[in-house]
Amino acid sequence: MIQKKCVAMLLAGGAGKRLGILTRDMAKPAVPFGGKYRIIDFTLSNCTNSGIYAAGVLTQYQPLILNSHIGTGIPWDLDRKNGGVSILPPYVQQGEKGKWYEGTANAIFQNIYFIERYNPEYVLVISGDHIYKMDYSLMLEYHEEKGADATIAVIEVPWGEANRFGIMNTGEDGSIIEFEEKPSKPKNNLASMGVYIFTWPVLKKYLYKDNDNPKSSSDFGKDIIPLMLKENSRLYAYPFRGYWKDVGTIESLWEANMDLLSDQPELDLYDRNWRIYSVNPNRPPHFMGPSAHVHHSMVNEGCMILGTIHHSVLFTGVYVGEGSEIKDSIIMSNVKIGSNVKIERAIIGEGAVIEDHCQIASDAKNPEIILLKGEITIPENSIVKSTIVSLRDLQVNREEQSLA
Amino acid sequence: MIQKKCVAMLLAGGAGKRLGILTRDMAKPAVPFGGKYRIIDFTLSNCTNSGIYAAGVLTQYQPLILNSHIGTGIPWDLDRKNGGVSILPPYVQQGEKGKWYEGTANAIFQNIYFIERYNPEYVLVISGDHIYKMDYSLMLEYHEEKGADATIAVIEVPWGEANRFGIMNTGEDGSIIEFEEKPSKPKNNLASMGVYIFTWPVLKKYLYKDNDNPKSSSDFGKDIIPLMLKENSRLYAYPFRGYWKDVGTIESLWEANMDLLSDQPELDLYDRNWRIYSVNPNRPPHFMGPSAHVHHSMVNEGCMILGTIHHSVLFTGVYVGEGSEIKDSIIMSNVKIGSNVKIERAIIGEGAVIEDHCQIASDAKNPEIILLKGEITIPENSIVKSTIVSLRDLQVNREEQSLA
Amino acid sequence: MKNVMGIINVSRRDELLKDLTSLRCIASVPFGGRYRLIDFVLSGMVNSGIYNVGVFTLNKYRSLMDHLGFGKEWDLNRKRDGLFILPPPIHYPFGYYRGDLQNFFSHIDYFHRSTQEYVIITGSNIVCNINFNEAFQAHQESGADITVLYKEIAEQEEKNFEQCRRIVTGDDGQVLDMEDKPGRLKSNKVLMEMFIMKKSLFIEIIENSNKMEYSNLIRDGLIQNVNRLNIFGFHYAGYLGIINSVKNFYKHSMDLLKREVWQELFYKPGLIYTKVKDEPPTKYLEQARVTNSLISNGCLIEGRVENSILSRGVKVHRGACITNSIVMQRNEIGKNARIENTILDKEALVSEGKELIGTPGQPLLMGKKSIT
Amino acid sequence: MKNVMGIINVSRRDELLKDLTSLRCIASVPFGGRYRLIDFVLSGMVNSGIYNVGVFTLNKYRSLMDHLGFGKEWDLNRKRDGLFILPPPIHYPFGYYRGDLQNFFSHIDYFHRSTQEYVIITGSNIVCNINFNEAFQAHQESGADITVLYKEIAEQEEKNFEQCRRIVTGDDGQVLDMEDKPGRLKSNKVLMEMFIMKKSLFIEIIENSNKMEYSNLIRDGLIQNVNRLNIFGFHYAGYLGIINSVKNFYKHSMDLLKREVWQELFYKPGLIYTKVKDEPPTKYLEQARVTNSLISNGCLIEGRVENSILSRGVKVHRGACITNSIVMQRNEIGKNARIENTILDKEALVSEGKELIGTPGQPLLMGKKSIT
Repeated sequence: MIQKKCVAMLLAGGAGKRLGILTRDMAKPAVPFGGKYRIIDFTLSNCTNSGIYAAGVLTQYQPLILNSHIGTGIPWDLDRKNGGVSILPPYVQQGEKGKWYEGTANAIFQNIYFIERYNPEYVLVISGDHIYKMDYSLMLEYHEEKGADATIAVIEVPWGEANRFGIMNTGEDGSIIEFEEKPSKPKNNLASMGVYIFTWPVLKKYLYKDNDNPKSSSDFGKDIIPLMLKENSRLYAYPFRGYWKDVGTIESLWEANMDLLSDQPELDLYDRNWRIYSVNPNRPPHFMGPSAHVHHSMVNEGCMILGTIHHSVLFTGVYVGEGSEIKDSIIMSNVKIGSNVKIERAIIGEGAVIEDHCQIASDAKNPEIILLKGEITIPENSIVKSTIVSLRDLQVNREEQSLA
Repeated sequence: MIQKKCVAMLLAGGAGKRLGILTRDMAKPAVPFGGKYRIIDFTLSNCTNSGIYAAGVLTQYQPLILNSHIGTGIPWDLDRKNGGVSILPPYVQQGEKGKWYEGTANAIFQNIYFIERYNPEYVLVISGDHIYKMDYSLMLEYHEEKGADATIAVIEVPWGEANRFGIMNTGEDGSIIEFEEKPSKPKNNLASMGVYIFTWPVLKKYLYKDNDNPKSSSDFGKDIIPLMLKENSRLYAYPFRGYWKDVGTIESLWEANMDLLSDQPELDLYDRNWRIYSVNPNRPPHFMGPSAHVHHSMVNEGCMILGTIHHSVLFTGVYVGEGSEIKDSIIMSNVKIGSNVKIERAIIGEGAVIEDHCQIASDAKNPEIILLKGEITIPENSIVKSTIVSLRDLQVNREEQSLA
Repeated sequence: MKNVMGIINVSRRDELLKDLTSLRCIASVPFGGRYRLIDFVLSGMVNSGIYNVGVFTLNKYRSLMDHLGFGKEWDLNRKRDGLFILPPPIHYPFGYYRGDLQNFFSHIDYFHRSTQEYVIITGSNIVCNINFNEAFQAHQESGADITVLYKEIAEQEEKNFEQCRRIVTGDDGQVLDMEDKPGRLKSNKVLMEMFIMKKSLFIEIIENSNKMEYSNLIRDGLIQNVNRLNIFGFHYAGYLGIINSVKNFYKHSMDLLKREVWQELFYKPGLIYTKVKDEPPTKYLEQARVTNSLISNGCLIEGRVENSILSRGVKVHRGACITNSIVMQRNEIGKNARIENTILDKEALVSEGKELIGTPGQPLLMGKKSIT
Repeated sequence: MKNVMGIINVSRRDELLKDLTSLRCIASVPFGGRYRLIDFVLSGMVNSGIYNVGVFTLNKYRSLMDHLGFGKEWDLNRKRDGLFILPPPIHYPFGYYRGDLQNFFSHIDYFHRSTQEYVIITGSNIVCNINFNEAFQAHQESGADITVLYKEIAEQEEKNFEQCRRIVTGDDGQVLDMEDKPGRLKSNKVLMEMFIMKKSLFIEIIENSNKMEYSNLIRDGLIQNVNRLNIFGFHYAGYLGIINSVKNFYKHSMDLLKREVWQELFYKPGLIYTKVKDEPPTKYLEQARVTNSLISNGCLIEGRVENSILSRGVKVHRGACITNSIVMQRNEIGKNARIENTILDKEALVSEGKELIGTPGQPLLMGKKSIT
């Protein structure tokens, strides 16, 4: 194996519990996004666009869709003779019981042997479930310039929200003096993006230390970074400017999709110099019918639109019948929407069928995002006001209506 | 996903304990074989040569080498738009703890959802650690003709050895009347090869039944087949003629390699109509020096041979110095053997270095196969008479010699 | 269909499509927003279970090679069989090219080496979504030496098939007559240039022709043998276009804007595969107004589009208006520009306020990379 | 070397290798058992970190295309940059081909589109294992407009380089003279036909030549500019073969049987990549007797092989004896046949007892698929 200067480790084992049914059959990084992508496409594309061609993807939770999506990394140009992308599930070692990954740092610890094959100087640790475009090679340059043991990418967040993030208090030279997880009285508004570059021998030492501590939760943010700070390692904050979003909840996932729809979005998907790669479905150009009316929206291949689409994201192969109106919504692949349907502020799961004259919109008093399970059929004339996880919910929903 | 008539499920999670250090860092199906291959190449090539283009490989134990070997299945022509090969490690489901595969049947049970994606009529269950060439499509025809629920491939073994196998007692029409695991008084010499074709709905039913039984070890041979027999399912034995070997021990692995070296071996690797595919290293043709003397042997690319090779298998990039003699041995990739070395009845692990004037041969009174760990250096003039797992063993070995 | 190999014969008559084929062969002319003409027959073969396809090319095939690659998108990147692109092996002595049979003959090894018993030979400019299984079954049942596919066309379609050969069949389906140059036969049966026969017969035709210095498969291989061989017709009922003029290229393109044609041609019985590109979904901005159009991925639309086809990565700026037009890949249409009844080849740039106006009967054709 | 693009210029002078190039271009002539000539420079580029390589071909390039594929074996199957095979875009009007600069000119877009600042241009018939980093560094440090690679050869090697151009350099490394046809200069400095320059200069040379109707890179682009431009020489010290005759093809092949040549040429500084095949290891049967030879995979050897090179899948039957010969892919040598000083092209069959005898100075050359 030829030496690689920097190896990327993508944490992709998260169950993404707060995404509810969206992550029932797939890990969070596999959740569809932006009409065509899955969340992990952003970090994988960042790697290849940054010239980092050796990556390990740590999986654990419902990995089948993720595995078949990533394959050998061809879409991201990560199928390499040396390096490329490797999927790293938990495994059994000789004479031992299998160990699941117990925390982010433990996941890396269990794959030290994988990293060592490349004999790298640096390791980039990133989450496979954030949406952003970032040139890691610039961060690596910064890390080298500073002679850091660890560099953590940070982004300015509004002061009012700083208490929701891990906040870095830094010196003038960018060195990290203190790290506070969700501080009630933040001293700073530089939030950690969960993007770390470590000098590998240093990280390795701390991974072993952490592993020897039975009380540790083996998490980078909670254990490794505080321990390094305590022992006076050289930690630096790398300031990032641009779009960055953790799409950990239904609301933030919906928002991040809507963010794409402004005329000049902060996250530009059309930049040919920083492509976001993904698996390409092979479907015909979408068909805009004579009565179609679409604006402020993104529409992918294979759709047939006969109705009105306003401020929405449509994935592959969606059908929207005549007289239907879709607003502020995300419609995933192969959803069939009949005629005269109204949908507002909803996320419709893959392969759902919504028959004619349905209304899917929450009450004004209760503006939650409605989530509709995939592969479900909503019968004609249904009125859906809240999230539908199974056909039984629909029943309940309907009874509530008739009671009302 | 387009329907597939038959899906193959390869059991590749075995730790292969009896292969000792050979399986310390890799699963048994990944163990090198025949100068170029890994064991699993045989079953994967059988699948593609039989026209079965949808396969799942169930991994659990040390899968990294296996995963990177299989990739997306390109060497076996199993990179398909529909189907192809998928690697199936254990995983965590929503709201549950992760479950390791507890037995062969449990491994399939945990991947029912994977099989269902193809909506197959039949499922072929095979072990990824047997060496044989078999056209599964003929067995499938037989299964269909018989209208069987399950068909088990059997091979005639010498009567004297029948007590070491799972023996099928069959009726005249090939139906299985009784199955005896390692019978002390065998009534028949038809041994199960661990190759099963099931009619999928029937298997599914029994997998659920088995899963409901807390006492079951969830093994095909021990639990599923006996239960099916008990409940009068239609089980048939499919007679196979040809070479078949379970390379579960050091001795059988060594034997299977030696079997390749006869002038007309039962297992023909040179048949262009039934290729055994593998990952191809890119190394120059091997170099036979002026003093080389090689016969009854197989030599792979990148070797440089200056000594004498008799009845041995040499993997990629082996160097054999002048005056050295290698006999009845298996030399794995990138082993460097100095001058005037003698090696007999040994398996030398990948990347080992054996310096000049060493002797590696067991005493006549103790004819075990000597196993030498990979990546180890045996210093000049060493005499090795038994298996070397670590440099410490070498020390012990040497002390024994000096004592003797 | 494991026992059938597919042959796609890229015709040399590429002058018919004028500027569209000045830099590419007819097989790689863009069609339907994101496809090339060859995608239709090639996908049909793959969807029928044919896994050995030879594409015989003659010249200007660089873009075709680039498009097909190693056949990955058609699942034809196989170790055995798969996709073979077969250009003339040696340049013909000073332009002396006698016809397709000569080209087949120069690759006769390929036919001998292939293990399949039957061949299906097709042209490369046929727009349809076909599963060959039915025709193949009919071929086997009829006991014909050769089965030719044809389509009966309605009177109003005549204009789209002016340049196509016609055939006459008997009640039993036997082909009684087949014309070499269009015009002789008064028949509504259009020859699709798709033939099924045993490989051994195909090889025989090729080798005989070579001896006799004949050169053209249809003229010398088929028409001359109408009485000697048992040739049957098989009627294809699906949507059909045979692209052999700019006019019918335009007409068949506009057909795609009929909903039922879109649904049939791209989805039934199978999908049409093509080379994929990493384009994001198309984005409709505030001012977008798009009706009755086919829009490929990667477009950014601020203007109006009506009854038109946009290929991948087209930018339509504010106030621009595109009607009844075909706009190929990566065109940029400036503010307030007006495009009507026009075919814009790839990577052209239409400046602000510019007007390009053709007529439905005579669409304007703008060459690749033109700047106006 | 991310900032450098590689250009491999497949020479047209393929008559030099006689039957070896009757069906293939010189770049795809088999060499060293399992390689093709182009593998050496191509691997050198890849091992130097060059990830954009254009291969300019002229004719008989089918086997070359088949060999290179999409560049997977060289890790050049990339989405951006990667491997480009660039045949003449349109057939030249009735065989009128003026030279390589004309071919470069016809693909001038490719150069403009590429993002790299420098080019390395090489021939396709150069056997060496080179890392271009050192030469590139020298180029940047010297401030030269063009750096040409050369090798000083020893007197006993003269015979192997008879057909090669020589150059004269000054003490500072500057190239003072360069010959067009071999013979004029008495110098032991052999021009390797490897040049480094800025892409902008290369484009300038191409475009100027086109205006002036010049046609040949070395003659019209370099030699004519020896006084105008700052051309430096860089000495390459490794093993070198420039294959331009059957005789030196044979000689350089035999060089591989020197242990130190084998070790350097195939391993140092990097590996040489080639298209892989699914061949099993070679098997030596009871009667095998093989010394001082290079044996590729997939051979089955029952006979004697001495001082010879066997390509993949060769069968040597009992009693057969091969000495001082080169036996290419899938040959079968019958019982008791005798092969001496012979080059056997691919897939030939030598029957039982047959003798094929050449001399070391005049090796016998048997064409592809010959049966004797």
